[in-house]
Amino acid sequence: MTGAGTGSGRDEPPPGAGRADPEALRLDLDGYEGPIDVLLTLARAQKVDLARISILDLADQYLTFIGAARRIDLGLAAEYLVMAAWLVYLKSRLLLPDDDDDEGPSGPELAEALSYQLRRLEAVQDSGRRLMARPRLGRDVFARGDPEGLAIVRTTTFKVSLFDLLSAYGANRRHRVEVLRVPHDALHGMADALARLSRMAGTGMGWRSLARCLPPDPGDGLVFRSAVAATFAAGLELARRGLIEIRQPRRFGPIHLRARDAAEPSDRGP
Amino acid sequence: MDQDLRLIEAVLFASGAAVSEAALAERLGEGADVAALLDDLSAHYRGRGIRLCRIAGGWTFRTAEDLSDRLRLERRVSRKPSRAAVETLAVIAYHQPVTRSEVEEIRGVAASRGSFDILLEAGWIRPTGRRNGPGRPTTWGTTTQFLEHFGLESLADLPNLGELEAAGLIDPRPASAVVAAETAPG
Amino acid sequence: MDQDLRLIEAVLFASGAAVSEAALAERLGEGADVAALLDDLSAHYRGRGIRLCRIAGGWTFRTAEDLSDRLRLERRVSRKPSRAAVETLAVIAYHQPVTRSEVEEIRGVAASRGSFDILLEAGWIRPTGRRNGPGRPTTWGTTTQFLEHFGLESLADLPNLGELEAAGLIDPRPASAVVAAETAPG
Repeated sequence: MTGAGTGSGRDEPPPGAGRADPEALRLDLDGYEGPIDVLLTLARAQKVDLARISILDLADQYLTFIGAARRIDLGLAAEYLVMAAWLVYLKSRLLLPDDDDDEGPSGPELAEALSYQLRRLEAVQDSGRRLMARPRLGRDVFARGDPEGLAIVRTTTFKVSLFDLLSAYGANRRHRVEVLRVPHDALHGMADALARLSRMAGTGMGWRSLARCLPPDPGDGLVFRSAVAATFAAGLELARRGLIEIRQPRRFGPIHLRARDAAEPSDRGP
Repeated sequence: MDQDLRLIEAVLFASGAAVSEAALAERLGEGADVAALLDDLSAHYRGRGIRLCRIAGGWTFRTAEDLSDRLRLERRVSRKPSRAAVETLAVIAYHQPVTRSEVEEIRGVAASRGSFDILLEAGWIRPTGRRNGPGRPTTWGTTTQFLEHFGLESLADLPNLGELEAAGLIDPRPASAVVAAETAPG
Repeated sequence: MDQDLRLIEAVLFASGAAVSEAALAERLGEGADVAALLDDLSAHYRGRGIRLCRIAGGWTFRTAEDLSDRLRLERRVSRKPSRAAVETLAVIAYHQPVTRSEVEEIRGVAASRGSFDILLEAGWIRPTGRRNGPGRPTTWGTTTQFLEHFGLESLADLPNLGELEAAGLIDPRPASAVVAAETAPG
């Protein structure tokens, strides 16, 4: 834990290094990332190697700083107060003789951990600045704007053997049994419905409910539903062709169909 | 090296498209002899791997044409098609000519676009015509390449269902035989 | 000019990314001294507007650093990353693989979601796996794009990394754990 290597972190002054000049504390905490950042800024202002800094002094400075800040802004974020409380505790652990029964870390160990955290954060902040100061691609240096690309001609060979092919087919055949089949011969189709409705339209029928347009033997259950669906779909198709009109006076009410008015013969078929 | 020349070199390098002499002049500022600088730069790259070219009213760097063959790299990639693709191929082989939706129907699975793409890429299937009927869908069959790849002389060489079963490739449950007989082509 | 040198120049020029020495060797064929060729090429571009650089484990051309001001005519207003984002990036770069809560621990600040989002959007960080332990949290590291953006050959090139390591400052464990481990007897 010598601080020999950490000196490099002080090559360049951090941005806003002067902001925590202990004589002229700026009480605005907006610029800080959190209590640790405040501590680090205070520590830097001491211009001593962080490894040799007095944590006790630092704790006092922080408490003064936060005390002053609090007089101005009572809504100070809780984390700053938590840190203040913890530093008071740390001070007591450092100043009072250590209790041997104590399970937790000793006062000096706590102080050392804080010191380590500050040095590590300082290293991080310094590294971040060094990174950002590097010539950056797309900002300071540029790559080829329009790389032609290196053509790689890929010839793909597909690996499948005849055995793979045959077993795939075999597996497929096997699974055929599981496919659900719906017997559809018995259902009413749209072709019949079209023919029927066209005939009815040809006779110039007046408004007639959909129910009375169904085939003579609509059946029941699924078969009956197919008759209704086919007739309705055929009705829509004929309406599209301009042969009939459809109306439904209210939602979910009965649907009526009639032949187009004879006054518009142009709309009729030949 | 002349600073303006360096700048032109960097600008042409970094630009995503050919740069006009006017644009170069604007960058260099008053008094720069753009034409002379371009001549210099062009001379410098003569005979190298890169060349300064005049394209579409502007200037740009391009790799030397005579290197184009050596710039290409051939790679042989071996791929194993997915199970779905293999099954799709099998269905097409046995049921051709067959439409995409018939393949889906036989496989009992809806999505097969990816499989068709792979089989087309492999050169194993081809459109053989159109089916009369709503939408006139394309029908598919296998290619000569397909026969070559699988060492078949003709499609007649494909084992029939009975032979597949005898070879243990079909579960000989009675139901499957019934269904298979029902849906066999022809 | 040597044909192999021309080819290397063209390959590096045409490639959209840095090319490794192994890939160059593959292109040149047996017997080519890639390292010597790269030295030649590098010497040739010294002092020019373009420079041969070693980045992200390979070689590529970049415009010369000192031209940055004159090249930045078209001001692409790139938002300056916040202090929090820069710090988060530094923690991830130097301490990787590192979990989100370790980042927060090192920075001594709770919220860093926004910073992660910005770094992810920039393509500089990526999840690298999971840490064994409660909750198996995701660990984070930097990307090849990160190396490219900051012109680093590899992570070992991170500024000051050696000194920080020697000082024991590269350690994502909580400070108390680091100190306890160091003061522990044995």
